[in-house]
Amino acid sequence: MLYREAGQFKTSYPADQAIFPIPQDRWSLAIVLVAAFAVVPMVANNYWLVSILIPFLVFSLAALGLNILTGYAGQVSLGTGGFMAVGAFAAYNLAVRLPQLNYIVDFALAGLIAAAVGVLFGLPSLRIKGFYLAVATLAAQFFIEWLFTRVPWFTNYSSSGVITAPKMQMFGFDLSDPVSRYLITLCIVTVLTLAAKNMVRSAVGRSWMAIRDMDIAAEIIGIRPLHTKLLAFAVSSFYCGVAGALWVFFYIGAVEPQAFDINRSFQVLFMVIIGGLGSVLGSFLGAGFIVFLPIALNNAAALFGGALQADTLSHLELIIFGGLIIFFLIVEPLGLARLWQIGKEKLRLWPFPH
Amino acid sequence: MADLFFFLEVLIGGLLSGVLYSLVALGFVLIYKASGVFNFAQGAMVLLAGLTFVRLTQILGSEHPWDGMFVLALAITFAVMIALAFAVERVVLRPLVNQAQIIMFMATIGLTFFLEGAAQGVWGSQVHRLNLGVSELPIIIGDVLLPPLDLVAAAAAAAMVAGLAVFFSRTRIGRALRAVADDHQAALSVGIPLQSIWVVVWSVAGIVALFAGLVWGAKLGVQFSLTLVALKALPVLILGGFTSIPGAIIGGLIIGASEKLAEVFIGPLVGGAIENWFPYMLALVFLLFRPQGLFGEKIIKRV
Amino acid sequence: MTQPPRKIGGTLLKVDGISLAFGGVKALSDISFEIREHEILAIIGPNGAGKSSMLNVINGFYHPQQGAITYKGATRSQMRPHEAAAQGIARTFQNIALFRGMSTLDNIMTGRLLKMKTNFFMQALYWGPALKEEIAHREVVERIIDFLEIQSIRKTPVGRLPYGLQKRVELGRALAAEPELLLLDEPMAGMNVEEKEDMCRFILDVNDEFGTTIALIEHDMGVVMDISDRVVVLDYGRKIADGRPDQVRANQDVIDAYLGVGH
Amino acid sequence: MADQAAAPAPVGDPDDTFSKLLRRNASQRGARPASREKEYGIWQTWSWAEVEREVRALACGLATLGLKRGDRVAIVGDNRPRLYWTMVAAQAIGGVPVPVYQDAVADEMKYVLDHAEVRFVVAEDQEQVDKVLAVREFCPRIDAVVFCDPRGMRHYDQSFLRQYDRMQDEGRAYDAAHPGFYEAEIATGKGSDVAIMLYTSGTTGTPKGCMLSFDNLIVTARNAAEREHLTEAEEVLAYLPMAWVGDNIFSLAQAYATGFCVSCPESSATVMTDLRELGPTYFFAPPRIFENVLTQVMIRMEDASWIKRRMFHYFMNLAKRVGIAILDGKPAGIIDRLLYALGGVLVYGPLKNTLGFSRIRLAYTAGEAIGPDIFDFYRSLGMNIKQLYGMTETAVFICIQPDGQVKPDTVGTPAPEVEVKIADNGEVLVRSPGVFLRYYKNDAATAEAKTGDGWVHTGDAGYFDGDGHLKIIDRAKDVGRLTGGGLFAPKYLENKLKFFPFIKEAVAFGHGRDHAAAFINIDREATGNWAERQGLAYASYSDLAARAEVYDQIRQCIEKVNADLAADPKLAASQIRRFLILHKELDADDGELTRTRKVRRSFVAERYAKQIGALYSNADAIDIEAQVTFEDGRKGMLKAKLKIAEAHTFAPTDTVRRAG
Repeated sequence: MLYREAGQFKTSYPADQAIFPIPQDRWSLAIVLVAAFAVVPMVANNYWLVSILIPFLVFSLAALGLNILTGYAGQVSLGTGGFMAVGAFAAYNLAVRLPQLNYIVDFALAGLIAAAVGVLFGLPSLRIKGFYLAVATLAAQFFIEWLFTRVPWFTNYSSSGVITAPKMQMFGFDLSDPVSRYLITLCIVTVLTLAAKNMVRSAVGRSWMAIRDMDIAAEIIGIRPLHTKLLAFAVSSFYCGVAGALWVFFYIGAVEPQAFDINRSFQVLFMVIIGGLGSVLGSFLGAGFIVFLPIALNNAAALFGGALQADTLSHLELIIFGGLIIFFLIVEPLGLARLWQIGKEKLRLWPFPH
Repeated sequence: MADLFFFLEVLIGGLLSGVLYSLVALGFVLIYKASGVFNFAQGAMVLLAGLTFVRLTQILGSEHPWDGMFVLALAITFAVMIALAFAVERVVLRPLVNQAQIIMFMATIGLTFFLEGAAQGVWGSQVHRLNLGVSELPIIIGDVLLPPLDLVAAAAAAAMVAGLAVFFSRTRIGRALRAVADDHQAALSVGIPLQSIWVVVWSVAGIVALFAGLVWGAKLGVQFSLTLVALKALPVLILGGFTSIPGAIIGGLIIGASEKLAEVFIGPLVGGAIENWFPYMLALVFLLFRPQGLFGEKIIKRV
Repeated sequence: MTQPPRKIGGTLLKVDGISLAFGGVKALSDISFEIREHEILAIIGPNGAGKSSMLNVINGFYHPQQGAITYKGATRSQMRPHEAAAQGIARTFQNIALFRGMSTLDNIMTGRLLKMKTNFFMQALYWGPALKEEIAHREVVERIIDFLEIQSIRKTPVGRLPYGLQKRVELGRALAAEPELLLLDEPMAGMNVEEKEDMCRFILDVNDEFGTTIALIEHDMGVVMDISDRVVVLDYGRKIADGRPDQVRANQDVIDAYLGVGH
Repeated sequence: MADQAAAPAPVGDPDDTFSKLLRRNASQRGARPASREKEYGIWQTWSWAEVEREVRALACGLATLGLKRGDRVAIVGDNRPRLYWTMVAAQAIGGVPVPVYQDAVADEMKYVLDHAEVRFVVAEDQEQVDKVLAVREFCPRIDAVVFCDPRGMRHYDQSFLRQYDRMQDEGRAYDAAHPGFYEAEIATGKGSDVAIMLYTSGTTGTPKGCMLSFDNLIVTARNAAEREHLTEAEEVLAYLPMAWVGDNIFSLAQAYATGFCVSCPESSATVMTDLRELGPTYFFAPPRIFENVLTQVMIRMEDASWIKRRMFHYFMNLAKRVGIAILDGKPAGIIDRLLYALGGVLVYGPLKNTLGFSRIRLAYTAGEAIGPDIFDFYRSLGMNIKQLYGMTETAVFICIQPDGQVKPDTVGTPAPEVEVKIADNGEVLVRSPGVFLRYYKNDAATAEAKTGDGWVHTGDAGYFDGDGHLKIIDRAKDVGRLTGGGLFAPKYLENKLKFFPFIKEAVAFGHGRDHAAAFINIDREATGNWAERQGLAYASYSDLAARAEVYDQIRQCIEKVNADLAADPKLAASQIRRFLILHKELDADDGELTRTRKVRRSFVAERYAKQIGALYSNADAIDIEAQVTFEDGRKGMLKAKLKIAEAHTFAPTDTVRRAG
């Protein structure tokens, strides 16, 4: 309905292959970016920034990472929490042990370390597939969690086993206030999202999808399966690792390894599934859904049931959460991104139904 | 000598808990075989069954194990698990039929949350002691101490497996189940509705869960952590194969034994508490050499 | 139109004493034949004769227990499929093996992957050499799309296409690799007459315009006799004939195999 | 610029040929797009400067083939920039392009190539080359055949075959070796030269090669462009046959005169998609295309949810009520305007967008009468679609509906510099700068079509209404007179009747009679559906056709037509008094229709003489016994009683413009 595509023809391949070939979409994205970078910092209060928007961004990044692996390359992973932990602990140790490094460098290195660990645990993917691989990635999850819990070096011998992010400073500025934290997170997420989008629409993305859709045919047309899968593990773990680093530096400030337990892995997997496998946008939609839903449920419950006990409330939340997930999967197994796409198609074809 | 006895004690203890892993893994295998669904809610079902039963005994006023009310509670819980199977088939599986496996898997995670919330919401989240009337005095053979509960559980589990074997080979529905596992189309063509097959496997899985809930509940107390039993069963699955019943049994024993041995003999060297990840690593390393699992057939790639 | 004979050259690929078994089951026993440059070679035979297995051996998907394959003068016994692809062997499949989640364009673009050299970081930037390369390959792929007359489905996800078009896209993906040897596994199976005619035309055009050597498996004898330069006949994993179409048609073993005599 | 143009131009503009216009465009707007073609997935674009280079190389290439001034060059293929350039290139060095319908079968092509004495053929692809090769032995004058697409041409070793690109390369070399050649050739060309030969089939006889000069094309094209305020910013999709005069005017003459860009679709299968992508601002389509699009719209809307359907119909009704007034700048209520604006957001805008019409500033339709409902549908959406009247012999433009004064049943007022007069027999005569030079090798036909002082016989009968708009009523030879002296235009009546969905075919009678009468064929589907909704049971088509309720419906239609006619002083006398509904559909298999579904009037009159007699008697029914051909090919006799009904007629009035 809002689209006016007649006359928006492409005279070159770069224009035809743009991320958003339709100008209306480009404008919408520009509006979203302006809102995120300029309007939000002005109007949002600390609660919104710290408790909603920053975790939303961090989760989006983690979901994006997992989506690259699972949605694009077709390798199911339940080790996301573990890879996030690697990123978080690596960034912490880099910051503590090499304080002269810029934090951006810390995060990049943390991501690379996570990527290396990801590659290591991705090795079995050459021989095993599907749920076997999924369960195998749990090995990474449990092992990493155990390692950071049991080996005190990683927590810099913190007695409680908790790591605490040092005060955030960059180029001599104090960046520990919520707005700065939000903006840095937003910048990093934006840049990495663009990079992810670029990857999935170029050769590397096509080789991932080829492996996902039909690995044998992919191999026969010349794609090296191990190389391609490991690259997916590396990129995915890099994203998850950076997300973990952002988590500890910008979101919580202090974490213990259990913050990245198997439930975290499932949480991110939910985001990817609910948001939509194989969709960059879906990662954000899914993260939004999973981050906002409990908050919404909480607030809704607070409205109705002042009388309810806290644990009854949390059980109710679980029930509703579980029920909603099943409901969503039934309504649209391909996720929110698919719903979005259908809606967009409808708008493009409006007033016709198809 | 003491070392050997200690080793044996650990080994036997591991094998005994391995039997229980096998049981839970069996629940997974049944459902996976018949419907291709990786049922992550198996752990939540154990919790639900355990909690329901223990609370019912309290409400009905069972005074000691195996009195009338105890049996009644058992019967009601049994019925609850079967009702659950019907509900799951109707509400979750049927609308999702023909969806990708990962979607089904996610749905069972949703189901996990739902069941955990429901079980605790209805029955409360306190820890309940469960007495099955088994003596707590260890039985001593030679220098090896054996907890009687484990022995009973192992025996019962063995009986259960035997029962299932009979069920699968001797009953019409059992044979149908095997047919489904081999070939959906074939099963449909001999006129067995897929829906009823799902109800049956989920009921059987529910009963297995009830049994596991009783045994684990008696060991650890009936509480939330029962859901973690599911995580114990997963390495068993990759070791034994998702579709192999003998694989689940043997795999359970291997995992149970090696986990305990590793914890006791390797754990202290590296900081302990390795039983969480050791079975996974074991299974993983095993898979690298034999991707088709313990009992799987060699896969011929087809184009 | 008078067509000058195509220049059929020397041996491009030589299959020498290949035997392949799965467990105890023999799929191929002691098969030898050769594929010559620029020719269209048909491999025919009853169901289960081992035709697909033969192609799978040639492109490195199956590893024969005995025998060797000489391709462009180099003899090898074991090769991974992606290595075969890198050496210029492309193929299509009996059961369509397209990447269902991708569009026609992207599917054919995957055929270019071997030729894409910019590294992954450049691709993440989608800028400079990466963009240039992407566009250069898009141009090649667009010419293939044009060649196969599938412009109207360029951006349609292949899962939504009718069978005949999927086959055509699959051929496009194989062509995108600019192969020297193209293996086609029943390219016309399940097609109606019109689609078969189109596919025949494309196969002949590929052979003619690009000089690509083609080895194909086909059941439709009319098609085989029409388009192939030579025919190899397999039956129960053995080669029973090898020669020009008219020779093969007259061969008694071949007639028996097809009529089911003697088994 | 343009001082090399040494030859004095006979008309005002020094740029009196296409190659001179090209030179002007290349220097004035060199960077602006001139040609586009959807190829390899994107719209490949050439600027005016690039086109000039292409044309120059082509012209020199043609010269290397030995093309001399006056030689004919046949152009065969779909709309492709290269073929348009070839036309201009040939013209630049004095060649005369002869575009041939791309779907012509070999025989038709043979006639044209032979009759036009073509020396060179430029063909799009192998398919067209094969056709040319098939007829070449009958056309010995053909010296060379140039093909654009080398696909499949590898083994064609005939020495007279040239590849387009090679020819261009040779042309470039020739150009380098002969500096000034191209410029001199351009300078030699002048506006009065023959620019093109277009073969028109006419309704009868063999095709005639209509020769048009540069002045014919350029002056006419420019005049129309000025009247319609066309600019260099227009977007045009060239999708109608290049051999048709309209395409030459819209896609070449007007483009070169005003400097706008012409785009060619990827293939005939993708025209609708390409149309949508391109979003032309200036668009021509024959009525049947507009009709098909409307039908598609209605069918697609059928599947929409009821909310959407309700909304759609609500706004379409609103548009019907006020849309045309708003488009024509006439007063409309403020509420209506607001609602119409809302409709623009919800329905009209998106609808036009999905059809590819959202940027259309000016659309024409011509060729035959367009149904008023169809016409109004597009106009009510705010699309400025207008009818025009023209023919090959006048370089298209004779009359155009003026903006703001669009009357569905007229073709508007004469275009600039066009004189129109009505002959005594009612035939429309035209004199304009576009009037053709002559038919090639057919002076008899030329003399028949054109008077010595330049008036062209259009062959159409018509008259001017009170506002000076030309109304075309029929072919002149078909127009008759009632005994009372009133005009009787059967096709006009029949068309008006056929615009009603219930009426499939109509045959009107009245020449030499005292009143008009008609046979009606009901539309099987539309009437059948209506009957079902009315709960009317019927056994067969004949049964349905005989029902009193159906007769009532048809009577209402006829009376609407009569009311309409009453408003027209010239035609008021030809209101239909009596009619009957035929028991069977007129059928090409029975010889009653031509294969293109036109009524064979004389055959019908002969075969149904009894029924016609009854129409002009007092009988209220007639028994018939007719031979019919069944679908399986058997013939059989059908006996029935046909009712004859009377329709109300109206006193002539001038106030009612349109019925309903």
